[in-house]
Amino acid sequence: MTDKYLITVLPKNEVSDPQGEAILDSAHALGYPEIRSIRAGRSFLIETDGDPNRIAEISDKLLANPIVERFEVKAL
Amino acid sequence: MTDKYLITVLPKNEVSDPQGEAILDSAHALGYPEIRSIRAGRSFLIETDGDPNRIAEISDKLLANPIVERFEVKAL
Amino acid sequence: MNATQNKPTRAVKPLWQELGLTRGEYDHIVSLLGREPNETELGIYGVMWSEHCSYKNSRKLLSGLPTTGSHVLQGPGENAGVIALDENLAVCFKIESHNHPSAIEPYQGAATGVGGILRDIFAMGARPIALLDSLHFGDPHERGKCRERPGMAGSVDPESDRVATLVRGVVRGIADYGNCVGIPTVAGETRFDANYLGNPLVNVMAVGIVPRDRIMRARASGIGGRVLYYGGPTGRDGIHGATFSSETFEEGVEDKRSAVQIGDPFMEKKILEATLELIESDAVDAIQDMGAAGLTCSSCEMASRGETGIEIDLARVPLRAARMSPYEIMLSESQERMLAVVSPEKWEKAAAILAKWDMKAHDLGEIKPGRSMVVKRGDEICAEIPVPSLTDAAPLNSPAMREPDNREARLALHLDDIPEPADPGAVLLRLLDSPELCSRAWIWEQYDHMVGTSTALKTIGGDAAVLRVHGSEKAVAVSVDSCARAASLDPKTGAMLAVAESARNVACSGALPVAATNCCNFGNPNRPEIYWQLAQSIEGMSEACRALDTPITGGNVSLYNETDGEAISPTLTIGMLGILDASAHATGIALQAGNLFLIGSGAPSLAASEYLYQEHHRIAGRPAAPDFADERAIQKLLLAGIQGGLIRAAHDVSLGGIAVTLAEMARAGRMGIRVDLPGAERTDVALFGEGPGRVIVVVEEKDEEKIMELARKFATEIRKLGEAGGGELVMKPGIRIPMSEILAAGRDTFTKLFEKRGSR
Amino acid sequence: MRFAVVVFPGSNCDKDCVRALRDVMGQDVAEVWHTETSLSGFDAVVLPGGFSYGDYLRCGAIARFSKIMRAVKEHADRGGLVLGICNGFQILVEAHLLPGALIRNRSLKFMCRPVWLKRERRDSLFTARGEDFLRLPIAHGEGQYFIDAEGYRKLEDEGRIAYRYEAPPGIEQAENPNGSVGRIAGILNAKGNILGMMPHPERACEEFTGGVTHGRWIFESMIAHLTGERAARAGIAA
Ligand SMILES: Nc1ncnc2c1ncn2[C@@H]1O[C@H](COP(=O)(O)OP(=O)(O)O)[C@@H](O)[C@H]1O
Ligand SMILES: [Mg+2]
Repeated sequence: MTDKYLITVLPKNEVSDPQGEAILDSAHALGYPEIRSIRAGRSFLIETDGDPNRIAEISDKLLANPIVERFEVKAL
Repeated sequence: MTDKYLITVLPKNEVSDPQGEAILDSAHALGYPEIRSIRAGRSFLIETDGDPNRIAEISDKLLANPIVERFEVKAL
Repeated sequence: MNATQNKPTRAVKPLWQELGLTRGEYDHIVSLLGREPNETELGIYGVMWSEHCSYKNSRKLLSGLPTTGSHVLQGPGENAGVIALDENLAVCFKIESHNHPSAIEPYQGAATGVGGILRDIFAMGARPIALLDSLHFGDPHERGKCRERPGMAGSVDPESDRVATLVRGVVRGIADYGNCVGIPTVAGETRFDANYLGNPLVNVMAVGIVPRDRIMRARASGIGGRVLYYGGPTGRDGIHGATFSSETFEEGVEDKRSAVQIGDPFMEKKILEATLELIESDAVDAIQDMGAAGLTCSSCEMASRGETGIEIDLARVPLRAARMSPYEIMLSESQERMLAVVSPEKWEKAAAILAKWDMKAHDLGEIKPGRSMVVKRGDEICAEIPVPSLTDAAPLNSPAMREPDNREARLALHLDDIPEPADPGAVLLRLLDSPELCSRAWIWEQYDHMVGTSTALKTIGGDAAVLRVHGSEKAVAVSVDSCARAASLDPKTGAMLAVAESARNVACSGALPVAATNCCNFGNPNRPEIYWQLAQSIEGMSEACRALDTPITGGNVSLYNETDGEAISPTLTIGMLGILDASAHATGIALQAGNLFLIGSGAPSLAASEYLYQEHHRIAGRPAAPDFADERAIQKLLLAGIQGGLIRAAHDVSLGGIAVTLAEMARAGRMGIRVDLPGAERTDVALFGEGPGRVIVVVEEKDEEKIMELARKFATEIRKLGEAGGGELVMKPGIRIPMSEILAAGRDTFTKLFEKRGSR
Repeated sequence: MRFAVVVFPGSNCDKDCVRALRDVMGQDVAEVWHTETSLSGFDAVVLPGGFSYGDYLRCGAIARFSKIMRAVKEHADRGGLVLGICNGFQILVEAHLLPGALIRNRSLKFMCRPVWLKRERRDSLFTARGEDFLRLPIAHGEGQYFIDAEGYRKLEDEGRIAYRYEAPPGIEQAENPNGSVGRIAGILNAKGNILGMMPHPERACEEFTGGVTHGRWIFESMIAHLTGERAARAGIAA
């Protein structure tokens, strides 16, 4: 059986995110002043035949950089 | 009121995704043969005070490139 | 909130100790202030009296360096050194380390290292034109620790994987940052040795061009001047290890940890352009970047150099994080921030320039009479310190030094113990394929080395990179070198060799070496052996720079590079600057049609050689010191030969000896070679022996007499080795290899070692 | 001829383009800041390389909303020449002035090196001068040109592929440096007055920087076309 997972990787709260800040600036310039903050991260869509627990494992090992990022796994 | 949204941007199916492929290779090499496919994209965590509809609008306009990417907005 | 009230009952060291101060230093602070310092004040002393800001352990040693000369416009003491290029323009350059941050987070560590050194350059009013990187990593094959070479794909060896992760992260960090800002990374060095496993070295050098009449200095002048802050906001990035404020403690342990510094190259590009515009339009009186120790160091050094006082209000500092304490704001190492002094009537002009670049001008305070640094937050006074007590009164240590006991044994090398190679050709191919000597194109192709259209394409991958200077006839040449293998045996000689080699490299590209910058990477100076290494290295550098007339105009010291009591080898990185009379003289290493000559009186030796290390797994022998008179003769010969159009290509004989040098020339020129090497008692010495004082040049047949004459004129040796051409590399004695094999050797070494596809 | 080189925050090949056009090609060149709203008076517009807005988000994604981009479109609608180099190409694509998209290199690495290109059109406004094979530097991390099959067919049918990565016979070259569909290095719009290309002609206008001077051919073609046009206009006027 093949399962699908969405892994979302975002900069940790205390880590600065210049990319998100720059995108926020341009959102404001584009006429979206109501936006308060943007954090920019990465996402991965994974299909696996195996143990779902191993998805968190591989996210930690391969997808996110634990020093600056946190991640979340969601079954789809 | 401030609302939070998670926007997930992923490459369309027909678009090549070298990064996803490369991560798949190393997942296999690292001992995760059960992984079938990986698609690599981006994610944005947005806080807004305004109309939630405008989140889809800005995603379409700015955050994703509809030629090669699709996106999904999720309220948190 | 009262900072002491909620102090948790944990077994903490006293604050001063966590800040790296000694008991004696703490007592001295109390006597300087006439009272106990508060937390913020102590934090300020802690960073200002750290090695990084005060050079307390190295200052005495460094004071002996030659720092003046006919070209020098600015020696050490400012953000970077400045050298006269021509009547109107000057060259600004400096090297800096980012070792520790790169060890923790290689990508961001290296990226922010690039950002920091670029800010030093443009804070002087110079437009950066080039970057160089000197990188040292652990042995990717982990000789000694794991016998087997890890498999190419999906290696699971954690140690060797660590090196690959570091290499990938560091190179990508430098690339992404430098490329985005648009400064070409044009040269560097990449070395591997087991002793750098826990402590990789990332030294980055930047070079810029500034009109001589617009050199900016970081000294506050003009009482009443406004203190202008611009650039990125201040966050908790890189705050000094210890955090104590009960305010932050309440937020939980997670948030207290100092965050990794994150680079923002786009912001850097904006502050670069804005800073140059501010200076060009004469809107600012002084500029200083906020580097290590951020706001503390920049404000206090500005006031110190200008002999003024300064008052700033932390409530006006733009913050990235909520509820930051004064301590955190003062010590934050958030990147891409600048501090300037602006006279009030120019404020609007400065603000308008910043607005053009989508930045705000933050007015933090004022330059005051007297010598006091006052830090307020609104009406509350957070710190009040006499400026000289932070700078001039900073401690000056003379740690004990001792020569290591086992040194003589390592210096001994008995050639009788070393079997001669049966197949020198196979040795050559192995050397060319080794991480130490393989092609570095995998690295420099990730760097935009051409942006700016100043780089002489033919000098990329050669001894030194040449950059023309728009608006001048002249051009500059730059090279970074460290001779750490030799220095591990004899630090003083190693330092001299590094200076001599970098100068020779620059001369090979057609330039006169004129000045140098340096980065001292060492272990813990409180260990007598380490301090001895530092003293020896600086002495060697001093002697060599004096002899070669290349004064030191700046540099950086990185100490405590050790893990579990294992220090790195003493590693002195020299960044050399040379000047060419005309950019047309830029010379590369690629073989051209003509005959090959060996110039210089240096003699080959196996001491500390690559061959000895790779083939016989030994680092031993007594490395020979350079003969500086001969080095200068070689330089003169190279310059005269290149300027006279006689020398068509030149390459310094370095790691791997003549055999590797010739192979590199052949590889770059995609052309064969046929030579007879000077006889030696042993073929391995003749082929792979190393040592200073040797350069290979290519001269056309018709110019042979002229080059011989030049050698006689400058009194150095010259001998014809053979000729260029053909499809084979033939070196007598012992080597005959088809060019196809030479071209393939070492081409993919880095790809195989480091390209685990798909890693983050 | 009068050239505009548009400068966005984060552009970093703007000065290189100015120098190539002014000092090497002898043209009249002005830098135009991204907040300007008009390009009238210019014969040709260059969108230079670099990292506009840091290339945060996607290359060119933010720059395409700049005020100047409306003027660029108007200039093109009037028949003026537009050349987008590297990041300039990415901006044109994001702004839908050219079709397709530019995504991350297949190798996942930034790549800076001279490569060989083959000219696919000899009669376009940008390619009329020079020879069939050119050696120009590339320097990009996201230069893989993507377009769907139908779009690709259309480009081919309409002769809008200006350059492909291809070496002259007898020279070795990794076939496709970034994995582009059809090895595409540069494309034209339907009218033929907009060229977007990943390689940098401005870096190969002098031997010192480029080893060869093939980059001049592109600028020479543009200048020749504009000169011819001006002469024609003068002829009509007379
Ligand atoms: N990290 C690096 N970044 C850029 N260029 C590098 C790097 N490492 C090595 N190089 C380049 O590779 C070439 C060979 O380096 P190296 O073996 O140290 O040269 P040499 O022994 O002549 O000093 C030089 O042109 C050098 O500039
Ligand atoms: Mg060399």
